[in-house]
Amino acid sequence: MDFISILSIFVLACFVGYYVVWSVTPALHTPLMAVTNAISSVIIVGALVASAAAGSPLAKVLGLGAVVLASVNIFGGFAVTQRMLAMYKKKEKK
Amino acid sequence: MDFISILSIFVLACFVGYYVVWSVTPALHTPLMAVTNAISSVIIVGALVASAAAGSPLAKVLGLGAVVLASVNIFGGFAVTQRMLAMYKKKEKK
Amino acid sequence: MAATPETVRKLSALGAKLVVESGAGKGAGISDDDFQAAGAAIASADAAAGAQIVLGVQGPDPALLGGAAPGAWIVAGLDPFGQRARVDAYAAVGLEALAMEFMPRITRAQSMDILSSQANLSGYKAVLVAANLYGRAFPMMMTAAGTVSAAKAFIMGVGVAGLQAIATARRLGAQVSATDVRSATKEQIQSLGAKPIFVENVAGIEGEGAGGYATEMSSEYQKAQAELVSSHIAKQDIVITTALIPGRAAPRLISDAQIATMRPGSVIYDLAVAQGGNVEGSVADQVVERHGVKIVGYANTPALLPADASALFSRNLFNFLSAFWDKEQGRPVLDEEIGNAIRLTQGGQVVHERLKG
Amino acid sequence: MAATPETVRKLSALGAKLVVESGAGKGAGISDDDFQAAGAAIASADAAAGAQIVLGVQGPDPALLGGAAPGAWIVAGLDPFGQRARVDAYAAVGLEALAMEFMPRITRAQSMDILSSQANLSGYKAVLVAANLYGRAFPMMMTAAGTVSAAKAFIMGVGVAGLQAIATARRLGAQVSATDVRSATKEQIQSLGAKPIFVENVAGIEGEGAGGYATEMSSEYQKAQAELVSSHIAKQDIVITTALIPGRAAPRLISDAQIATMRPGSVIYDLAVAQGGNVEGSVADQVVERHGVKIVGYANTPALLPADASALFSRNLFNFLSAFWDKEQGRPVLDEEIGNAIRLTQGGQVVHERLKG
Amino acid sequence: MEHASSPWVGLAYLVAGVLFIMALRGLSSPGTSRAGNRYGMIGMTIAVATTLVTHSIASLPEIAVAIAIGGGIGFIIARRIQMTAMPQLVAAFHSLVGLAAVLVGLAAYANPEAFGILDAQGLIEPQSRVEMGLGIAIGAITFSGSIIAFLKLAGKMSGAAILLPGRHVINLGTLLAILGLVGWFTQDQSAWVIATITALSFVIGFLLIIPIGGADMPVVVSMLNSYSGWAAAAMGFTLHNTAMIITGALVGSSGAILSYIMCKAMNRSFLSVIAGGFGAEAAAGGGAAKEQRPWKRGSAEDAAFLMKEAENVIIIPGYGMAVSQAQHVLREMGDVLKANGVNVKYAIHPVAGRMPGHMNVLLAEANVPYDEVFELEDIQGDFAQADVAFVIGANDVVNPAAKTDKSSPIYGMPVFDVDKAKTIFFVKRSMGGVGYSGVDNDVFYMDQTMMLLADAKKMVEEIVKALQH
Amino acid sequence: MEHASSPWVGLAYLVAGVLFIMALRGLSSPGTSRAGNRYGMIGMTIAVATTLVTHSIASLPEIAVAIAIGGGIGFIIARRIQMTAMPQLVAAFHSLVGLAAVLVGLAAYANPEAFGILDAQGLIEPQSRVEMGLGIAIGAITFSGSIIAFLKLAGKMSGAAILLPGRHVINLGTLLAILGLVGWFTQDQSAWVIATITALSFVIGFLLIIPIGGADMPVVVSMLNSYSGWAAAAMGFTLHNTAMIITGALVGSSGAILSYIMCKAMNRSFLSVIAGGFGAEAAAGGGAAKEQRPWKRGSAEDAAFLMKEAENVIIIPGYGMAVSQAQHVLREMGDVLKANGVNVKYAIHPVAGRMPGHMNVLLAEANVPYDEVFELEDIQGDFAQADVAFVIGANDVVNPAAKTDKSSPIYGMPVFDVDKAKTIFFVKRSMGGVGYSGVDNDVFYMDQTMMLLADAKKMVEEIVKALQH
Ligand SMILES: NC(=O)c1ccc[n+]([C@@H]2O[C@H](COP(=O)([O-])OP(=O)(O)OC[C@H]3O[C@@H](n4cnc5c(N)ncnc54)[C@H](OP(=O)(O)O)[C@@H]3O)[C@@H](O)[C@H]2O)c1
Ligand SMILES: NC(=O)c1ccc[n+]([C@@H]2O[C@H](COP(=O)([O-])OP(=O)(O)OC[C@H]3O[C@@H](n4cnc5c(N)ncnc54)[C@H](OP(=O)(O)O)[C@@H]3O)[C@@H](O)[C@H]2O)c1
Ligand SMILES: NC(=O)c1ccc[n+]([C@@H]2O[C@H](COP(=O)([O-])OP(=O)(O)OC[C@H]3O[C@@H](n4cnc5c(N)ncnc54)[C@H](O)[C@@H]3O)[C@@H](O)[C@H]2O)c1
Ligand SMILES: NC(=O)c1ccc[n+]([C@@H]2O[C@H](COP(=O)([O-])OP(=O)(O)OC[C@H]3O[C@@H](n4cnc5c(N)ncnc54)[C@H](O)[C@@H]3O)[C@@H](O)[C@H]2O)c1
Repeated sequence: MDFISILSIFVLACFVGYYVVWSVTPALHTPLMAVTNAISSVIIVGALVASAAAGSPLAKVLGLGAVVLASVNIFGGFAVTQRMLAMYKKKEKK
Repeated sequence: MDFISILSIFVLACFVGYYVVWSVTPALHTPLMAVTNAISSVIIVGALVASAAAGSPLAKVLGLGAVVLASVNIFGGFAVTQRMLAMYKKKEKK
Repeated sequence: MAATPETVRKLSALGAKLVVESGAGKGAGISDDDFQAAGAAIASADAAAGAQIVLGVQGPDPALLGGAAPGAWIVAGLDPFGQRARVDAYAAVGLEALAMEFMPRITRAQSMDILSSQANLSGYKAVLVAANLYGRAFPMMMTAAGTVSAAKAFIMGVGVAGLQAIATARRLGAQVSATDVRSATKEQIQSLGAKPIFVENVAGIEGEGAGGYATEMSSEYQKAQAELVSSHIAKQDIVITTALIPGRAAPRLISDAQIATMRPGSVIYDLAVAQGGNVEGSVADQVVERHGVKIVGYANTPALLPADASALFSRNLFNFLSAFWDKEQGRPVLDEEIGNAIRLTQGGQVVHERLKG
Repeated sequence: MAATPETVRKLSALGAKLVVESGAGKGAGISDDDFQAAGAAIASADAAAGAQIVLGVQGPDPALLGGAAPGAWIVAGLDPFGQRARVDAYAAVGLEALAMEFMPRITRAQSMDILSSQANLSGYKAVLVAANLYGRAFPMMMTAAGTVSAAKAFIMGVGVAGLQAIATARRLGAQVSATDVRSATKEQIQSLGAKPIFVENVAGIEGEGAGGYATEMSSEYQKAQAELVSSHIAKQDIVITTALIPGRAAPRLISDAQIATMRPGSVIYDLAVAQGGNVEGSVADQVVERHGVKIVGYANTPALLPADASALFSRNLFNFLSAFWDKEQGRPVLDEEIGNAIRLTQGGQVVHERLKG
Repeated sequence: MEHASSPWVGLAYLVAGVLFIMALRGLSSPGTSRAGNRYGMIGMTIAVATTLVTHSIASLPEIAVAIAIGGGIGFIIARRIQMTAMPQLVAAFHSLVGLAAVLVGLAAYANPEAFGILDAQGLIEPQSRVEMGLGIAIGAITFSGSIIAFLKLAGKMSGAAILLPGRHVINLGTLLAILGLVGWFTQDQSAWVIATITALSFVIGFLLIIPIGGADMPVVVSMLNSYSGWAAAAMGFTLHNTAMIITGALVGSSGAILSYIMCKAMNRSFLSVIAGGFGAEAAAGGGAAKEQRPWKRGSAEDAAFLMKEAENVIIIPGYGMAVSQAQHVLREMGDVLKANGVNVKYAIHPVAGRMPGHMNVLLAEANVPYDEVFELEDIQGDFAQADVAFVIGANDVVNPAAKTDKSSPIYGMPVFDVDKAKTIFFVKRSMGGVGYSGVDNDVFYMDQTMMLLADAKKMVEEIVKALQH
Repeated sequence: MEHASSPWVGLAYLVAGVLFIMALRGLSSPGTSRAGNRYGMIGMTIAVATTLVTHSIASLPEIAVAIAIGGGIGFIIARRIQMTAMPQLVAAFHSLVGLAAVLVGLAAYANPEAFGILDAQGLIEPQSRVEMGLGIAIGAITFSGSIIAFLKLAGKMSGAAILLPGRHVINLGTLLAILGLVGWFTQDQSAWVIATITALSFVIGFLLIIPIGGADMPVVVSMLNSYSGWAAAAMGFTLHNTAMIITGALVGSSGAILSYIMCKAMNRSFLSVIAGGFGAEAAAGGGAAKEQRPWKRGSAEDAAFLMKEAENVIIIPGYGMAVSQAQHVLREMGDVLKANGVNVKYAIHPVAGRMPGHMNVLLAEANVPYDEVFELEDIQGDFAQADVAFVIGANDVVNPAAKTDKSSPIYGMPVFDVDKAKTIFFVKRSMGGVGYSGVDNDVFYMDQTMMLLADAKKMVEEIVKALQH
């Protein structure tokens, strides 16, 4: 993967991020933050790579630590979002 | 450039396209179409490659033909858009 | 007032010469001087001598018209059914009597339609008079001393007068409902934000009816209507009745028994009193009280708004004369459609269809 | 009416025994039977014998009160400045006279404030009466027979009555402007959608003033006001004046010369006529005509809406009695703030500050 | 290709792509639209310049001439064309993009080396063959479809939907054949395959658009626009060119969304329109009145946009406003317009509504100031200066038949000269509904009239919403 | 990394990225929000599974344990936490992402081979060093910044803005030092460089957030959210991982935009908030009343959202509604709510406004039906069932001091029990303004109260606009 492709992907994703959020209802700000928080734990991918690799035990420990932290986030983030969203469920009449 | 990068770019650009247009004012539909038309003439890049390359005279002729067609579009498209947009100019007071 | 300084000026501009009876403008706050300033001459009542067109609110006494030119026009609200003798007298002296209330309800004649212009004012004034006689306030007021609830007003007959009555009562804050026999009025009532009360199971008059007028209803309908009204009227504070059937006596809409069910202090205004009244017991030009309910019956309600009534009436006459004005002859010439509709007498004869039959 | 069947019932519930003068409810559409049904006894006018509290609209004739218990309360609108002699008479026979119009303008006393409740009705009624006397329609109407332009109404003095007058005139479709000396009213006028007309260069009363009342203005202000009014009033069709200064004669706001500039047929309603009038030439309880302008001067305008006036007045009295009702003693006991404000006489003496001075 | 060049080239193409995104973004609102157009031009310049710089410029003169010819033609057409001919011009331009895509595809087939898509065996890479085949097919469909759209819009071909018998079978068969051939192409790169693909695609483009009625043409043009984007994207895959991929995807998806939005605004089913040949009855136009006289339907957004940009707007209320009790929201619309610097007046006809002064009561209730309300004589002269006449629930009072048609029941009544206004918006519930007098109204069918068919209150609410965007 | 694996891996990461996009998209409107959350979970599962599958699974047990521990903790916290503690929880979570990014960066430094970022000389590629350095720095800032935000939100640290003297110089210096070290790192990959970068970044995160006041914390949290995204993106560059890049960029940009939107809604300058330490006086909170009692500011969108979802809404108009002549648009708001199935009532206090019946005149003018208008005694009992009490321009008539405070000038007046409603919206122009009686109102500071500070008419117009979205 050359740098330009990566950069292109990065730039386009920024545009998407911009548009996706632009019209969000204020009442959803907090759930939205919780979800983006959970999603940004995709850094766990890096952590997994580090923990899986042989070679440097230091890297492994660091990686495992990161896995724990990221997991807290992933599970916590999605679960908490679900709880918050459940509040908006009550009125299905529309 | 591997296929996945290209695909990623493609997919993300589709998202951007979707969002960009979603909130357009109906009165701008026609100018918007004219501009996208002009922009899609970016195919001229392919035409230029074909015309510039030595090797196949057939390809060259085809390429040059494509260059002509695309140029009509590029110049025509942007110019016509400008004309249409000029109509909306008059009231700058806001 | 059949002319105001404004229409005098406009008529003079057409080329007419005008003479105004002295003191005619008093009720509407117009002095003789104003008329003179507008270009009219002032004369005493018998000054019709030599006139080619005599304008009036009501038909003038034929005795005063001795001097008018033969074939001269009398243009006024002539009440042909009520004042038949007078019409005959006009015919006898060879005058051409034109009854403005027979103006057909066609689009181009709208600006000459005295019934509309006067009915409009009646509707407004009826509500004002009723509000003034009513011992409470119309609008809802929630105050520190307690709540005054909104008056309930019911308008019966939703022609021009009824619609204006609805509008005025709503303006004053009353809760307004209304009824009519013509189904087209349902939407019109709603268009003024009021509530239509209609007989549901018996057919009324679909659409606008012939020329926009109502006819007499079947007895079945009348019964259904009476029932509906009975249940509704007991809760009303103000009732304005405007129902008319052209050429006939006004339909009886409210009986004495129904009045007895109303709350003492309520007010009924019978705008149809001159045509026999919609309300049992209403008396022309009097406020009578029955079962504690005041029943108002002014025969000429628009006259309670003299200035506007004159302005609009005279404008109707002017619109009429100017629409048919023939420059060359220096006088108006009628066309067939409208001429036949309003002309009562001509060449010494009563010529109108409805008067001959 | 100082009591209605409704308040009679409520007072009885508090534990009071009530006697009502026979025929008292007639004007407001209430019969003696209604009172009896609500739990009151009916008696003739001199039945105050033994009463501990006498309720009235105005102060009753002291002669009729002979039988009242010593120290009994007289609760009514007593007009202490106008009827000083009567107050002294109450003191003489040892009654405790409570003037409801002296109720302080504090929040918790709002529901007992007869001035507010009656002024509110006056404002409404004044506009209705004026509209009825006016020879034209209030609202703008663009019709086939021509346009009736909207009446221009000007409200002078924007207290409770003035505000309600603004609201009512606007409802009827008039173009409304208003003026006052208190700057806080500017926003209040706008809050009803009307146009404020204010003296710009001379300071008026900033804010709400002491207790919400106005005081007499400087002569400089008066001059500026007169000029402003002169230029404005000539264009008005309807003028309602409500300006009062507590304890003083009403300020003179409109001079005869100004009236002469108005269009004939215009109407002025002077709500301050009982306090001397805001309008030169206004006469209590008469409609006079000056320069073709009708000037209305009913001294007791709320009485023209007898049913509501009674309902609100009696509710004020009830709110007053019940707020201070002492269960144990079976009678009301006043606190200092309100007691001192309204008590005129006690123990044979005139005790009120403003009457002693 | 790119593999040979510096990262700066890739960056340049990326920048071009981003500029195109910004171009479309700009075009989505009037205020930024001109800037958007400029971004587009810059992007295109960068893309072209980068390509020229990175390729042997031996052929520069020919290329320059080709660009000059094409550019000249395009420029002149753009200058000369009448504003009313815009839709067909856009369709015509689309056909060119389609054709250009076909030519580029064929050129790539003829000279795969130049495009860097040869594999070790000197054959075209299979993946590139698919891309090439799809690119050519989409390009050809765009071309022939746009030609039909152009002819229909320009009135050179009947706007009516032309429904061939058995078209569903034919269309489906042709499409499957094209896809099959593209598949075959990966195995066999003979010229006949690509030639057949091209030919069949021209045919299917034609077949797909023919059955669509004139009223739906704007949607079709937008859809073809989208196709031309996909064609460009396919070529971009072949060339591994970021600018082409981004742009192609952008144009492709935005075109598709735009057609969707347009369908929604016109109350048409998106599927039935794009399926064209497949959708059956959908083709019956929404633009033809029951009288078969043509009229234009507007949307709340159109009305909002044009009134916001106007200097003078005259509102003509009638009985329909009263029926739907639209007075309050109408006043609000007036307020918003005034806040935007528009001069708003209400024109009240003496017999508007069903009682004398009907409109006055309602407008007063809604607090419309008296000085914005004018009677007929006072405002008649203003229509010539009005940018917009907004007729809401009135009908007879603006009917020119009253002036011209002696046989009309309303002959002789004075009426508002709304036809003097630059644009007329006419709010009523349906084309079928008539006024009190029951006669048809020529104003519906005027060039400058847009019908806003809905309940008056709902429509004005929509307009207010659109105005506040 | 990827170079070694099949294209399916890349595709899987792309799919994960797209799912994340759809997750955020879903979260932008209530109707689709739950689906959005689910997309996010699926995307994350795909990303994790793909990574595990493509890497030697020798360490699987350890990893499984690590995930189980982390997941368990996260899950339990999420279940147990109180709804009111959400903001600080989100901040705490952010700090974890930041720390994880730091750890991953350090791991990559420790074992570059595993990350495939070694060049021919066995050194870390310079480009990767920059990415790594930036990733660690951003991660560290996110970590320490979020810790501060957490402490402030949880009330464990004064919410007041803490302004160090000379902080501008210190902050700027530290930031420059970090950037310089990242540059240096490309030349010298010694451990001290990366260690110093990490340490300094922790410090600057701390310094940047400390000076920001409690009222601005939500914006800060969103901004930190954005940072965590950029950190993930930086790591994605290092790993050439599409999922990480897309997600990082997505989170980064959406977080930034979100903070911007929040600032706008709060009428705060975006720059002064994010510049935090640099912005000077901006730190004076908008959330602290002049009385220094805390209150919450709501937006039109909040009001629209909550009222649309409500069963019962009671509107309490007062003098302010009259002043701004908001009656027409208020009625419209009621209409829209009713169309959404909400039960709307108007509560009229006997002395609301400035004259008896003031509210009645205005509501009647706006055509509010009489049967929706209730006097005090009739509606007092309904507040307990009301989801929303919408106080518009009223003040004294809802002031609980009238019931409790004998010294208050309004003591003894009956007032509406708005405090019994689940949520109170209070429309007035400023916190400073008082009612007729000139006294402060405890309702402003209640937990369930949101102040809507604006002219009543404007605010209701905004709400109507928001309701119609
Ligand atoms: N003013 C008077 O005193 C008076 C008295 C009697 C008769 N008239 C007559 O009434 C007519 C008045 O003319 P006008 O222009 O006011 O009205 P009109 O000619 O009667 O037309 C009313 C229009 O409103 C539309 N409409 C009805 N309900 C609607 C709704 N809810 N939303 C949107 N549009 C609606 C109707 O079309 P759709 O059905 O398609 O919606 C129709 O086009 C004149 O012919 C006049 O002679 C007047
Ligand atoms: N009804 C009567 O007869 C009568 C007569 C005289 C006195 N009073 C007294 O008046 C008071 C009535 O209470 P109330 O609750 O109706 O009103 P209020 O207590 O006077 O409060 C008015 C509120 O409206 C706000 N406001 C003013 N203009 C505004 C605008 N344009 N947009 C938004 N908000 C605005 C003010 O705050 P901001 O300035 O911050 O915007 C204030 O909070 C009572 O104290 C009563 O005793 C009543
Ligand atoms: N097109 C025009 O030029 C024009 C001009 C003016 C009026 N009009 C129309 O003419 C129609 C009649 O108006 P008008 O005011 O002269 O009518 P009117 O004075 O003759 O009658 C008043 C109303 O009473 C109603 N009525 C009769 N009998 C009734 C009964 N038993 N119960 C209840 N209601 C009863 C009638 O239907 C009518 O609506 C209206 O629809 C009006 O809009 C048309
Ligand atoms: N808080 C309460 O409990 C309460 C209750 C009722 C009324 N009020 C307030 O009290 C105030 C007075 O009300 P009111 O109706 O009893 O007043 P009022 O009857 O004493 O006077 C009527 C109006 O005339 C005005 N005025 C006096 N001199 C004037 C002049 N020269 N020119 C023009 N205007 C002049 C006064 O300012 C006042 O507005 C009002 O502001 C009202 O809102 C308060």
